[in-house]
Amino acid sequence: MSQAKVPVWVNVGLIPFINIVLAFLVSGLVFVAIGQNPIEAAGYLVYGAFGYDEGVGYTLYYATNFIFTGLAVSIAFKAGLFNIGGEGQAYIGGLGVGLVCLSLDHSMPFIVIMPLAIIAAALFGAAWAYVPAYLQAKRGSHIVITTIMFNFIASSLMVYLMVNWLKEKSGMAPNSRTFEENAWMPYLHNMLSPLGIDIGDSPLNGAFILALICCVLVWALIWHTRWGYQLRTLGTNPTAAKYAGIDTAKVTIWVMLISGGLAGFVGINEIMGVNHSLLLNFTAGYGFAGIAVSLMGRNHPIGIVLAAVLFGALYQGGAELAFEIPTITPEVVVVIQGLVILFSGALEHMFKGRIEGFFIRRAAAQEK
Amino acid sequence: MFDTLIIMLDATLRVSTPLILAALAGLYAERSGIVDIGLEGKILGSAFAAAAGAAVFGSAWIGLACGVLASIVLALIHGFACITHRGDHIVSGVAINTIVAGLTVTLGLDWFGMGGQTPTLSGDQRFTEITLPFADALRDVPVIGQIYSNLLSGHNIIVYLAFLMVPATYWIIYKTRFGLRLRAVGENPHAVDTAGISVAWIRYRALIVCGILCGIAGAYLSTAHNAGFLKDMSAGKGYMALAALIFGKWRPVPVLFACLLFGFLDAVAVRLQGVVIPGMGEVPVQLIEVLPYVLTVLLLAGFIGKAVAPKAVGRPYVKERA
Amino acid sequence: ADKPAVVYDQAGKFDKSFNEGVYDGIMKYTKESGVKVREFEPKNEAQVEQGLRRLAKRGYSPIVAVGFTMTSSVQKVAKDFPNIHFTLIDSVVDLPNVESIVFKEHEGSFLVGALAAMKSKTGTVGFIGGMDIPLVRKFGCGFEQGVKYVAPNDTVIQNMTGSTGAAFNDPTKGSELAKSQFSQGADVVFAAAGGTGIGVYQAAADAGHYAIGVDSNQNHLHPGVMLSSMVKRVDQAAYNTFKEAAAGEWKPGLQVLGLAEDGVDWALDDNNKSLVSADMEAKLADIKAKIISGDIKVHDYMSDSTCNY
Amino acid sequence: MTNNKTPYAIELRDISKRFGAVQANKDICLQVPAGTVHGIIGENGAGKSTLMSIIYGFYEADSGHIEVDGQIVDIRNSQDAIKAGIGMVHQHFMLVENFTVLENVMLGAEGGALLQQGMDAARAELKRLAHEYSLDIDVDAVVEELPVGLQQRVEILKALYRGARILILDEPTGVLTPQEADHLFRILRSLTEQGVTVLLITHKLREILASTTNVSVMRQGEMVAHRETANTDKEELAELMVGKKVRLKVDKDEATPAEVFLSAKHLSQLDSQGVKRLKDVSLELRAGEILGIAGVSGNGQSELLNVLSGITPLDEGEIQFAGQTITASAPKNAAELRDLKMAHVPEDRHKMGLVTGFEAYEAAVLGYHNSDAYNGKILMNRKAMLEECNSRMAAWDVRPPNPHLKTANFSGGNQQKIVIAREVEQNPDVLLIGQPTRGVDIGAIENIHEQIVKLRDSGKAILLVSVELDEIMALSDRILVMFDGAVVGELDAKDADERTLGLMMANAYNEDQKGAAQ
Ligand SMILES: Nc1ncnc2c1ncn2[C@@H]1O[C@H](COP(=O)(O)OP(=O)(O)OP(=O)(O)O)[C@@H](O)[C@H]1O
Ligand SMILES: Nc1ncnc2c1ncn2[C@@H]1O[C@H](COP(=O)(O)OP(=O)(O)OP(=O)(O)O)[C@@H](O)[C@H]1O
Ligand SMILES: [Mg+2]
Ligand SMILES: [Mg+2]
Repeated sequence: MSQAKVPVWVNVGLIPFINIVLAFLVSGLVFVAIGQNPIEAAGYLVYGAFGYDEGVGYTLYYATNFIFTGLAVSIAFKAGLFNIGGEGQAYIGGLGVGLVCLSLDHSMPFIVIMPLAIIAAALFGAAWAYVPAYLQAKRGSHIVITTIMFNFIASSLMVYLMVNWLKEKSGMAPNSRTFEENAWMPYLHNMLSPLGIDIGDSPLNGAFILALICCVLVWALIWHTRWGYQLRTLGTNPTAAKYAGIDTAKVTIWVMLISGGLAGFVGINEIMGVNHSLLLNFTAGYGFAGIAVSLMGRNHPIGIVLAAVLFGALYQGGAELAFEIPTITPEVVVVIQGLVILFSGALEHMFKGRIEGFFIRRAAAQEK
Repeated sequence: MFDTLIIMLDATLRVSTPLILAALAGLYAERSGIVDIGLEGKILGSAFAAAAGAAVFGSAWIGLACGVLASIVLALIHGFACITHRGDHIVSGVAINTIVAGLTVTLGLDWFGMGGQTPTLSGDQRFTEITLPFADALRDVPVIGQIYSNLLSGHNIIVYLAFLMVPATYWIIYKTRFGLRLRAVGENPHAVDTAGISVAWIRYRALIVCGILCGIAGAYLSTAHNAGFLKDMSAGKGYMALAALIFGKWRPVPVLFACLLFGFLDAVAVRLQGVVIPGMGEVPVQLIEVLPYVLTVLLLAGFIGKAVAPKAVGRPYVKERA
Repeated sequence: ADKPAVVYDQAGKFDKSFNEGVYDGIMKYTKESGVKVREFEPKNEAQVEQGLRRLAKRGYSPIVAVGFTMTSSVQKVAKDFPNIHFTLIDSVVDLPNVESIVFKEHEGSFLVGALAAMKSKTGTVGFIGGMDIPLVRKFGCGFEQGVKYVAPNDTVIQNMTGSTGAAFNDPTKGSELAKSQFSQGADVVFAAAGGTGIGVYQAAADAGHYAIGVDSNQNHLHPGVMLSSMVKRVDQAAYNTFKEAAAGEWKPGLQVLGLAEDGVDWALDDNNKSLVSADMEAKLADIKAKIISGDIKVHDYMSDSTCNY
Repeated sequence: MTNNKTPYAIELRDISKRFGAVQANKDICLQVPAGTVHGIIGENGAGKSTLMSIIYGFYEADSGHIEVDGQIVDIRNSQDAIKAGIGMVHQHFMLVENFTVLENVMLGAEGGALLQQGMDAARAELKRLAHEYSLDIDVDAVVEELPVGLQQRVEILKALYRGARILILDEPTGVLTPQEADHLFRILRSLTEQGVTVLLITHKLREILASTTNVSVMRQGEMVAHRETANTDKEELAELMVGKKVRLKVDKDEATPAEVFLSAKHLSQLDSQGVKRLKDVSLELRAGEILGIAGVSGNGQSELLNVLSGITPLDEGEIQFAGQTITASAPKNAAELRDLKMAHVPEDRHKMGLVTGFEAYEAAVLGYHNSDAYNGKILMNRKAMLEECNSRMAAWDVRPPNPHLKTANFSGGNQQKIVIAREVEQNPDVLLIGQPTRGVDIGAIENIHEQIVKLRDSGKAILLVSVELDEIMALSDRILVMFDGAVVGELDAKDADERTLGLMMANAYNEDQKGAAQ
């Protein structure tokens, strides 16, 4: 009854909005604390993120990663699972992409490599999610802890592989050789220029389109298939899922495989799209940021796209900001990201009760 | 051989000290029902505050105080989110870790202008090694003397403190009123509430203790083990401590041994680099680095015993019909 | 107009060693000429290229790129901006608008190796490298040759901190490695490990042994402990680049700086004067002269990826 | 009581409490003379527990005040209540299960910062209490290893140890057999003799009549009547509770059992701790009969339902159903059994039967979501789901008839209708039904009971699990009694009475018979 009287827009619009505003207000205080004018800083940030073609390109390039990891976190969340392992899954997904590109770029055309790389990203990412998923489903091991552990294991594994097996012999750093160009995901500015559309040079590439396709697929999967129905049942009421004869172990494992696969697509954007070689640490915290993105996007693909663009803007704008004001480091963006997680995640109930109370009272008053 | 062993164990003590402190910190939090993956952030925040405080005021002790204070503040934020506003413990922990990772560098750059580091500490700005009485005299006595002088003596005060915290924690948890209530609140907060005790207040106190211990751990990193703060210097120790806490099944003494094991593996990893073991070839250090995590996963999977967490851990306490 | 710029690598400009050397050179140039140098510290791979591109677009020239990690980005951006001058330190890009500056680290390391052997009482000295890459092995190999040149029977313990970039910034591990080497009898350690060195020097200070710094002159960090530093004059390289550019004398191509060019050297100043006897100083001067003249041939690890000399 | 100068042990004035949109308590006044047992009755959700929780300081009242012994006391938390001499035994025990009895009793009354000092004192005091009120217990036993009856004793000891003069018991007999309940009431009597005042909440009018001095009735958050127990009867109280005349009897004809639809032989099941929850249970369920399972809650009925419906796999034994043999090595899950026309109305609709976050039309296909009727090739067919939900809502008079309303926002009775409609409309051969009327008001109960009987008359087999003996006796044709995971007795419904069933539920029937024989 109580929910019925609170308009929908309050829960999906007003409350998240207030939370984000609060996060930004506190971020503003951080700027004040380090002696910067927050308004001016915000100006650079917005200009850097949206002020010119190239900036927009960078924003969307970062957003691509956030869409993948945000979707990954949120689909698991829909099934009641907290996947903190996006970082590791993205890392291993990238490994899969790299292996495909390295082994086929001399012999195969792009049209063959691309689908194989996408499949490899999904399979490798999924494989990395499989063990925690299996242990959760069959042995009840807490998936939060196991996925954290698997992040560390992924990072050691990658170092081992890069240093001992995949490193380019002649180079210094543990990077693989650069792929041949037929294993590069085309840049969007290159794809669009034949059509006479000119967007600035940026790392934005075909992976962005893949990300949008993933959004649609995830949306349809969750809300319009029987499998999605089972997943949502499991996520909201595991006992009811058992009652309904849903094989919860199977759903748990599958949803984590999908989650891991989505995270693995970060590898398409980073390895195939931008770096064009396999290297260490390319995930750069995108997996963890996915948690913030999915919280902010209320676990809905549309929300996730919006949140991902916001985070992309923060990253790109933050780089611009650090470029213009050298006494600011781009890490300030990490602070903002953390504050967003705090206010729209951990403190989501802070105002909820009061705001809902307000609308309930108002509705009650109107009834009389 | 014996000498090498002593050296490794000596390093083990140093490396496991922050783990022990952080794992005990986690023990207080989780025994009270609060999941704390924010250990990492608290260690990092304290390491920064301690180094900054020591650099500015010229005293390691003031640094320690700053570190502990910073860590308590972070613990209270966690409490505010999880206890007062019934937020998700994991989300709050992730948030704190993220905020601290960014804030330390941002403030560091603003205050010291050295790329987010603090100035290098020296002299009184650091905790230095203490030589135990007669350590020099006994150095040449075989075995016992060696152990005493080379292994037990010559650590800084925080190392000794960390090891003292283990029996102290045991005593607090099992022999005091606070401990009884702490254990109860992690198992069944309703029972505590109806016994006329404030659930929130016990949990806040547990988090404050957690903050203090993490604060000491962080100060150890930047003002004792090292000489200054570096970006991301906690390097996963908080997560490692969490793993040790699970490995030790939320009990002080087993947790100590888990930390020592992890510390030992770390010490071995440092020294095994490039060492060729006959018949096996060169051991990849990554394999040893990864062992604590693999062991924890195996434990959680029930392959090496069962880890049963406090029953109410991670669940926000709401007064409602059970 | 004179619009110089610099892009540091991800260790940041206050790494107390390599990047900081460049920073010192810039300070010197700015003080002398009054021209401010635009600085940028990227935080991830994508920002390296983005930063270079942005600076180039805004017409900054020359742009100094610090460190081998910039190689591929410089390659790409320099191709797109043929009118902008790039100077790449520590790596080589063969383009008409790129100047590449590399150093003969093995020669400088040879000198400090010889010094370490002279100073050591135990006959055991240590080398602690940062990331395990050929460039760092080059330091270690030169150091070992120097030690053996003075005392053929001395032992050189060599350790690397790790295999990733983090190994250049891990003082905790540095200090653990140093302690381990001390316990194996080493009484002088040479760290070629960037920020990791800080931990090594601290451990030496705590244990009452000697340490040798790297890249910049680090003698001031622990006077009385720092026996010397193997300086790599990146500061000079950066300074010269800006100076030449201002005078219109900037040239593309490869520059290899060794002892002869003052590109590498050992540092002697007030901080370590008391540790180096006149005799040692003379002996080192002699060795240096011999290396320059070619009488002593120092093997370069990177020439064949081995340390067989 | 006769002397109205004596202040009441406890007096409530105008207590109100609201949870969001629900007014749980409204202007409640209550006066309880010292040394009496005061009963409070009311339907589910009437606000009884809320009121008691307010007295005990667990919730804070929005308005109103409380007097103890004529003094206004400000009760903001349980600490204040304990200080005022109030103790409470909750409907769901408030015990730390892995603590010993002693630790549980001491919690909150440790008597010092260190445990050791208090421990010895507590031991002595518990010994005294045990002696005085015949409340014997091993103080070093771990609580989770004690049977429920003893756990309740720990709760009472906890209150007494804190010096409670006013003791609140919230539905204390829900987990007890009638005989255990009698023992409890004897204890209460000896407490009142010592001057303790007891507030007793129960649904069982028999208990009210047997053990209280006065009784108050609550309905929809309000206190609607006070009676002296001596001057009232069951019918009056029931009418007061519901607000209208109630028929306490269901009309039904003689059953005509036909062929066996489902038979179970030697079923056993272990829980995750390895404890045997079902012990060698065998039963046969025939077409056209209602088989009732009686028992104190927690004696294996839930496990039996779960095993029969395929929710938990069985560990031993076999089930014959629809021509299939189900064993541990050849299990069938809930979905497969549904396909074989077995339907299941679970005991707890919130925990199991519904997904409260779903809209009604989605919840209305739970368990049947894979059926072709609701699915296209890839996507689900929303239109079909909505149409079916609309027509069912009309047929079963679900209010409001809005398929898009969140399930959580229907009242308990309407939620139950959604669940029962879903299961019955699939036209099953066997219907397993647990606690069909729990939390449902009397009006809706009648309707549900009629539907169950109708289904029986159409030749279906029904297995009914209920902890309400009245319900079991009213509906069943045959009754099985469960105790500690085993079937301990079978009765024809005609031969069943409360005493016999009660003894069987305590597994004391045989001894009692022997005793009678001697
Ligand atoms: N914590 C709470 N939050 C919101 N509503 C509540 C809460 N506790 C109780 N209610 C509501 O208050 C009303 C009264 O509930 P209460 O538990 O007092 O009833 P009761 O008479 O004890 O019922 P029962 O016989 O089922 O125990 C119900 O509508 C219930 O749903
Ligand atoms: N804990 C709770 N929190 C919020 N709302 C609740 C809670 N418990 C019950 N409600 C709401 O209170 C309302 C009344 O619930 P309740 O089960 O008491 O209904 P009822 O009046 O007994 O109806 P019916 O006669 O159909 O059983 C429902 O709309 C329900 O959603
Ligand atoms: Mg109740
Ligand atoms: Mg009801």
